[in-house]
Amino acid sequence: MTEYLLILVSTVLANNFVLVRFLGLCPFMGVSNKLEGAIGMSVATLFVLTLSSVTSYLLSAYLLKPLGLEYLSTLGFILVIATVVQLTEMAMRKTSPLLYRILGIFLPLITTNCAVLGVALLNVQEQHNLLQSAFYGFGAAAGFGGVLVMFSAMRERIAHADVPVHFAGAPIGLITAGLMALAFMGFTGLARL
Amino acid sequence: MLTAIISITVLGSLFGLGLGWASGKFKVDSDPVVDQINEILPQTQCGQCNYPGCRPYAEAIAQGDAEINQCPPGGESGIQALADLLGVEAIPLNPENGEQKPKSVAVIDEAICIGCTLCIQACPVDAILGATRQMHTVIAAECTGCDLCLPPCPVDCIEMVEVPRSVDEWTWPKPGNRIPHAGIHKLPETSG
Amino acid sequence: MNRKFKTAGAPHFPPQTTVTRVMLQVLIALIPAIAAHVWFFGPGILFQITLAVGFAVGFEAMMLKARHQPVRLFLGDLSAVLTAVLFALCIPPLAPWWISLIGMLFAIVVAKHLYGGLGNNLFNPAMVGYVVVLISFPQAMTAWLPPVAIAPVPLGIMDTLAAILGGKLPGDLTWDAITGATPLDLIRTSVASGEMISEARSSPVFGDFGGLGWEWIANWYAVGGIWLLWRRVIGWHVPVTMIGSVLLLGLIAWLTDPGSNPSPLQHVFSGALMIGAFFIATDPVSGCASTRGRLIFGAGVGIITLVIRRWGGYPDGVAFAVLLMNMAAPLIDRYTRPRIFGR
Amino acid sequence: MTYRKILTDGLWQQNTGLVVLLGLCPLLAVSGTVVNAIGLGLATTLTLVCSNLAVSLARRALRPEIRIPAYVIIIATVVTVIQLLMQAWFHDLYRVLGIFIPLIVTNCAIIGRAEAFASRNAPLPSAIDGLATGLGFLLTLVALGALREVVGRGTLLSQAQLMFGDWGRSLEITLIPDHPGFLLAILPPGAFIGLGLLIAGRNWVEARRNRVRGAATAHRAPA
Amino acid sequence: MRDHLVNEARKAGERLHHFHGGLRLRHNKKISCTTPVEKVPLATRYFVPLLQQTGREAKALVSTGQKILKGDPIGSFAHLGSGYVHAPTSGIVTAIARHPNSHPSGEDGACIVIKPDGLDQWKPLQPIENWEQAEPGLLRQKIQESGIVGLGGAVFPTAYKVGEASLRGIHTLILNGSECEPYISCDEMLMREQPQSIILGARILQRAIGAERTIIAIEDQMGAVHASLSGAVEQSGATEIDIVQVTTIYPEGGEKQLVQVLTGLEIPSGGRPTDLGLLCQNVATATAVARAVVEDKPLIERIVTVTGNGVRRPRNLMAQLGTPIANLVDQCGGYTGDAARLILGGPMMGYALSSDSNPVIKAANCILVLTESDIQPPQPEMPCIRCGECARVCPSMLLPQQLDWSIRNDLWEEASDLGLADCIECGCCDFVCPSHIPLVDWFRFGKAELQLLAAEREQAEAARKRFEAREARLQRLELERKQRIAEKKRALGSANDKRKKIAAAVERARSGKGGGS
Amino acid sequence: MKLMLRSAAALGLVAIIGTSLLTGVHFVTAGRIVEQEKRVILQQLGQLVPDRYDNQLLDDRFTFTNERYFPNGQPVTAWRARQGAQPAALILKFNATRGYNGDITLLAGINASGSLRGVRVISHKETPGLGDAIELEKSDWILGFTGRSLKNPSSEKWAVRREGGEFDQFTGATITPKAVIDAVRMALEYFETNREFLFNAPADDGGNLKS
Ligand SMILES: Cc1cc2nc3c(=O)[nH]c(=O)nc-3n(C[C@H](O)[C@H](O)[C@H](O)COP(=O)(O)O)c2cc1C
Ligand SMILES: Cc1cc2nc3c(=O)[nH]c(=O)nc-3n(C[C@H](O)[C@H](O)[C@H](O)COP(=O)(O)O)c2cc1C
Ligand SMILES: Cc1cc2nc3c(=O)[nH]c(=O)nc-3n(C[C@H](O)[C@H](O)[C@H](O)COP(=O)(O)O)c2cc1C
Ligand SMILES: Cc1cc2nc3c(=O)[nH]c(=O)nc-3n(C[C@H](O)[C@H](O)[C@H](O)CO)c2cc1C
Ligand code: SF4
Ligand code: SF4
Ligand code: SF4
Ligand code: SF4
Ligand code: FES
Repeated sequence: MTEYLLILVSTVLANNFVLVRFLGLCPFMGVSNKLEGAIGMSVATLFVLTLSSVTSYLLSAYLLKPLGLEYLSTLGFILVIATVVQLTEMAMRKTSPLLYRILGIFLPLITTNCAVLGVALLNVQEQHNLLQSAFYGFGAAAGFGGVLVMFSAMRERIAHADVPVHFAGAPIGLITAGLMALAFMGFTGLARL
Repeated sequence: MLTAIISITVLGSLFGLGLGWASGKFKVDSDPVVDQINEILPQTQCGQCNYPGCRPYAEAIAQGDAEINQCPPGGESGIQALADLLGVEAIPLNPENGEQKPKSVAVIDEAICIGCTLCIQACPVDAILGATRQMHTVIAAECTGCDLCLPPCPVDCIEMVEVPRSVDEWTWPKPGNRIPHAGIHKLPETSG
Repeated sequence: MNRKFKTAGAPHFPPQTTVTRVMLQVLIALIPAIAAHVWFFGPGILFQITLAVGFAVGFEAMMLKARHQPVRLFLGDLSAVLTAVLFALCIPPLAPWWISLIGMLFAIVVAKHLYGGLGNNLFNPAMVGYVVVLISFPQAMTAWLPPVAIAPVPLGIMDTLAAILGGKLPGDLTWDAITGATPLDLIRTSVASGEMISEARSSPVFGDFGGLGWEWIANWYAVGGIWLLWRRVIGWHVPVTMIGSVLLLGLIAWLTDPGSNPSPLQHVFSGALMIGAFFIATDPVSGCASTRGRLIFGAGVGIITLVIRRWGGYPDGVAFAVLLMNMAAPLIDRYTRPRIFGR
Repeated sequence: MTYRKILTDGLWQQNTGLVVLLGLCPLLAVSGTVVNAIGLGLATTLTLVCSNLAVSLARRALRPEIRIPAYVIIIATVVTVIQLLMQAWFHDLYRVLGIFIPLIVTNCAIIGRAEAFASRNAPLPSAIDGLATGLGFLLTLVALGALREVVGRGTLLSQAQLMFGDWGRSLEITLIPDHPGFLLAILPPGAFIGLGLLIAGRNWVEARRNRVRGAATAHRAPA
Repeated sequence: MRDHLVNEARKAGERLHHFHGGLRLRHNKKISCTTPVEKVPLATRYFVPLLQQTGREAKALVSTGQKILKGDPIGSFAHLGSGYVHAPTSGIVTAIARHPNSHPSGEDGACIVIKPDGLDQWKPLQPIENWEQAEPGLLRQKIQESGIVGLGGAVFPTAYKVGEASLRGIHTLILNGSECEPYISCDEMLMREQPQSIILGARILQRAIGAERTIIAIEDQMGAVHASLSGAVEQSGATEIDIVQVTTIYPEGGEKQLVQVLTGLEIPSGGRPTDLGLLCQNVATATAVARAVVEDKPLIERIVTVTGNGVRRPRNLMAQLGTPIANLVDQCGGYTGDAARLILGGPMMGYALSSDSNPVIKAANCILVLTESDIQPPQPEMPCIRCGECARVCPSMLLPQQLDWSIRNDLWEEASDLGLADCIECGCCDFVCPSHIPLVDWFRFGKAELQLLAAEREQAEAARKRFEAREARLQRLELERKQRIAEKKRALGSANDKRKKIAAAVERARSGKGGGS
Repeated sequence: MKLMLRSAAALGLVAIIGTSLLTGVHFVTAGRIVEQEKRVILQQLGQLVPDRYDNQLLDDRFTFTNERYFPNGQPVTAWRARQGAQPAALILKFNATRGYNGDITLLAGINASGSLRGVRVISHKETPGLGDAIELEKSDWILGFTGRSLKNPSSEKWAVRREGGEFDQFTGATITPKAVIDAVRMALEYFETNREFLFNAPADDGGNLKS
């Protein structure tokens, strides 16, 4: 039990995927202008990431490893991820077209959200089992989503602040992310095993 | 060697199969976004966007055929609202479509009007009353100020008049901007 | 006969208070604690305040000029001075001068003016400055003097100045010789090395309910804070929920495992909790605006502080907790709007 | 679309790191030192050229619903090849860059170029676009790496041996001797803030260029 | 739901409740309460503005040169159940011209200028005899004809309010005597000096709306008032009138706050007291009603508090509408040397006038003259430091600071979500703001803008409907035209067929004939 | 249906081409990669054993636990270098558990004589700029163990200077060095008492450098 708690604490706080591990930054910067969009993206990522973490674990444990095909991991994982994302995209387009519009180009880009492939690769590297992989994927996405949502709420305020002109937009966004990372330094050492 | 190729190939094919199935299964039929876009458009129905009315323009935007900056009556705020809805960057109004003008209504000079009914046919919102060979009038409250009735009139008796504001429609003005923004020490006082 | 008058918007009253007055009152409220600081730890803090205020005002003036804002008006609001004083109160009294320089650079330039200056910053400037120097220069930032009462070699004024400006210690003293761990540090260390809290408690740096000296400074912070409460400069929500959550959770932890958890009073009267509760987490600009938001904000700061103290890599977590809650503040504000009358 | 435009787009106007803001993860994660930056930048550039080329060649065969998976397979193949080669011949550098080599696959910039450019253009322009984009990315990486290394450690090109073998040690330049080490620059917050400053710097340069250009045209107008 | 609330509201006055926020302000009322209300002597000219109530300007009913009697209707409103403006005295209409009209815009408005003949002669008066037996409808009609509007500040036509209220089932009439703004004392003086007419007005209103009882709310600092009012109640023998003293906190005189203090209930956002079975009227409005019904005297005068450090001898005056404000100030000994600002209304909600040639209007409860030192030192506006003071004092429980932010940034949907429309413009937030942000100015602007946007949206919606209807019609016409053409063609075709058939038959017949032959 | 098959076929084709290419490259590079990985490990371990040994160091390893000397149930890996049949040296991989921010993973090379060949830090979470001076990259402190043994210095001198020992502490940080010193001493003591076992236990598969 503590083990799973630690995985969550580690992925969400101490080793937050976005702010500490630098994974998933493109959607982090790209979909954070509006709170609604950020929430939608977080939910989508939560779903995709957990699912793909588990499926890629299965792929790795039951196909690639037994056959000695570890060198195909990247390819295999990305295939799994692309498919999961594509299915999610189609389902969302059908069920919530507006959300689909807001998330715009970013849904297909979940495929290329490093966090997703990163989770799959890290699962292998850290020798997680099935449940650990699920928790790891979920925690990574929760950390990503939580930070994304907070960030977008902050950006809505920044958008109308009197920011020096050359800093408006992406620069102040990145500096804000930097200060968030600074705050997250406080969690270092939290998930010591 | 062979196992590698076979396994990944089988995997790829399976995924392809699944995707093909899903793309048929989740086909999108209608686009409620059109309605939402249409709701933002000002409904002036003036055609300046190069579409024959607001709804067609809305459809074009939803299709991705038109930019969001082609509606002059909607102005910057309209573009901003569209950008917010669609999650894209706001862009300045395309000058080719015209520029935003203050709201005005058409007034027919009833002395000159010959009752040709041409303007009635042009009005997209049925704001002109009249019958053949009788004097026509514009229902000011219903006129959207689209200008479409001006060209057909054979005697040029229609004029666009800005809607004036009278004292009893007076509303509180926008306060002066914050001093730091203006860069001068000025108090929010107006001398009487 | 008809007389003309100048017009202006309602209400027609002279200003009740000003930003400058608000900041000034906060500064006044800090005076007792500063005096206590000097009493217990020597005059270092006064130099640090001077340095930090100097740098802060310099950066503030520079940025105001660069942003084409009225320099006099905004320098006069004293917010930069307050930021500097709070920053100075967080760093070790003998920290070298460039600590203030870099801290104020990040506090005033990055955390404040890049966001649009007074009122627009999302993060608490003083805490940004502090955390930047803390993680960048941990060595200088952990060189705390023990209270004068138990210091092996008390430093004079000139020695202090030489240490801050030149990094030189008198005679053949080494830093290791004159600095020591803070109470929280000891607690943290004893937890890390699996000792009992009681063993750490035997160190002379512990006082009756907090750290020796530290507990009194904390008391004076509380006195200043209560004065601010009374003057209505700050609201009760943040201090009460922040201290309350620390007391409550600290009590639970202490009762379940007194061996590895310090008493809740120890938590409250050591480290930055008091200054945090009354002066830092109450920063209106970077905190929550709504009442419920402030309750959550205060509790959040308290809980995160405790978590970092107990399980984290830093002995104290107030600064991080404040920054973390600053991050969450806009979101909290979004979802804790008060119910509008009649809705 | 002239080649010149492709080049300026990739290097400056549409620079992935500074303008389009794609591929941020490796940009921030691997820019602790200049050498890491160069290593990853080169690997990324190579991937971009190969994947653009491949996608462009295959562009007519791919139906919309499998387009993205297909790109991804192509890119993953290219990246794995590069990864294997690096593992075999630049093992030390590979170990430093770690997970970010396989993660080139998900560098959004690569699939972005595949989708936006290569899928609509002939092989040669696509390859050049890949090269320009990659070099733009490399430059940003190196700039950020240099910024962080100088501010954080006071050196440039430290650990060059990882890439160039032992003679690389002599490449290290110490710009600020006795630098106390400004850890912020090396730690995660420094990466974000550094990139923010770089983009602000680019905005400033761009604004100045526009002003100069604007002044020039304004000067001409009355005549 | 409403029934439940209405039943709850029946307990009004049993127990006092609190409302959120508000301010304890220095009262400053005493200075104008030391002398009894004085009548203002006839002026040389009266300027009666045609815009004196919520809605549009009235249409003049008189023309230049016309002779009029005191109480003659001289302007009629077309909006909000119509209403009138009446002549303040007898005389001649010398002009209908634009003149400063004491409007917050500071702009001139149409005024009827009357030169008094000095006789002050009433029009023929036809009071309602025996109002206790009169039809409620008749009472309401009288109120309307007498041009009575809310004298508590909003100048909303009382007839309209009363008419609406009578339809909705009102159990309690609340008379608002809790004059909460500093300086103003006209209602207090009225309650001291004419308690009988207030009680009378209350009973008439009660009958006009069918209410069961009346609560008169006064501030707890008005000691003398309570005595005089209860004396009058006793005198009248009415049993269903209660006097309730409420705590003096600005703005407890606001309708929503008063209802909350009395009942503990909140008037629903966008709603009115009628939603709780209550009707709220100002005490002066009640006297005006009494005068209108039992004396047939329309609303042509009101008590005006002339006060402030800028006036030599502050006091309350009974002034005819249309009297130039300068006359009132003169009667109070004129300005002191450092008079600096002339305000119509109280210091919190009143608006500054640019000149004292402005006339007294129905809304003029107070003429406040402040000195330099009252309004000094002026401070520059600073950025909001999010101190939250404004939210703490806002009686509508809004977040003024966020409202201000969304208005400045044109985030109208956000502003509307934040309850901009619920702001009562009380000025509390503005008063406490350490950054001196003119919050109320922004909210007034924002509210107008929001209404404008809503109107625009409504218009757009209507235009869309008409456009779509027209499209559908054109399509139908087009379709019909096509059908007609098709039918014609078919008709033509079948006609051809027929002809062929006939021809064939003829042919056959012929050949048959031939065959037969 | 047709749609499905077409998608499947196209994706399959792309996959075939990709995999074939990859597999080809894999076969070309596989050998070299294994070699490289070995080289890296050997480079690490090689610093800690004498140059002369003749067994396959990398394969002659086994994993064990011992709560008394290596607390928290950590698995300890031992690599053995032998010259002929004679034990030459031993490398232990273990954690110092009392670091400031958690475990510090150490490699210690111990000569058959019981003296330290050297100590290296593989991974740690100590505060950057404070506790991280135990890395060889940051300072030479860790080299101070070379040549030490249980008798050199005597066991009460196995402590930081501030506490009367022979080893330096870092300015502002004593926890980290203390943790390392204590853990290394415990490892030496374990070596002293279990020498037989360490060299005679059968090799197994467990443990590698990374985890
Ligand atoms: C049916 C009815 C409709 C009303 N409509 C309005 C209105 O549109 N605007 C308004 O200001 N007051 C209106 N009132 C009057 C309000 O009840 C209230 O008295 C008025 O808003 C003044 O209140 P205040 O001074 O507290 O703002 C209406 C009253 C009734 C009975
Ligand atoms: C902030 C505020 C303060 C008010 N203060 C008073 C007051 O002191 N006395 C009063 O009669 N009406 C006051 N009003 C007006 C009341 O809300 C309400 O409109 C009035 O009592 C209705 O009666 P009327 O229509 O007869 O004016 C105030 C309104 C507001 C918004
Ligand atoms: C933020 C922070 C991080 C620290 N990190 C370490 C560390 O990684 N290793 C360490 O030995 N001491 C670290 N310390 C210092 C210890 O808490 C403790 O003060 C020190 O080890 C005692 O040594 P001293 O007696 O030399 O001051 C840190 C202190 C602080 C405030
Ligand atoms: C009660 C109170 C607490 C404050 N606390 C801080 C603080 O912790 N840090 C800081 O930089 N400024 C503080 N300020 C000053 C000011 O709000 C701050 O500089 C702004 O964040 C600058 O925009 C405080 C001000 C007040 C009134
Ligand atoms: S340009 Fe005219 S027709 Fe087109 S959307 Fe705008 S208002 Fe409608
Ligand atoms: S009357 Fe003329 S201007 Fe008005 S809507 Fe009709 S066509 Fe347009
Ligand atoms: S003016 Fe409006 S926002 Fe301000 S306190 Fe009054 S009701 Fe609240
Ligand atoms: S009172 Fe003024 S400064 Fe304070 S939060 Fe409100 S608007 Fe901002
Ligand atoms: S590079 Fe784009 S998400 Fe990581």
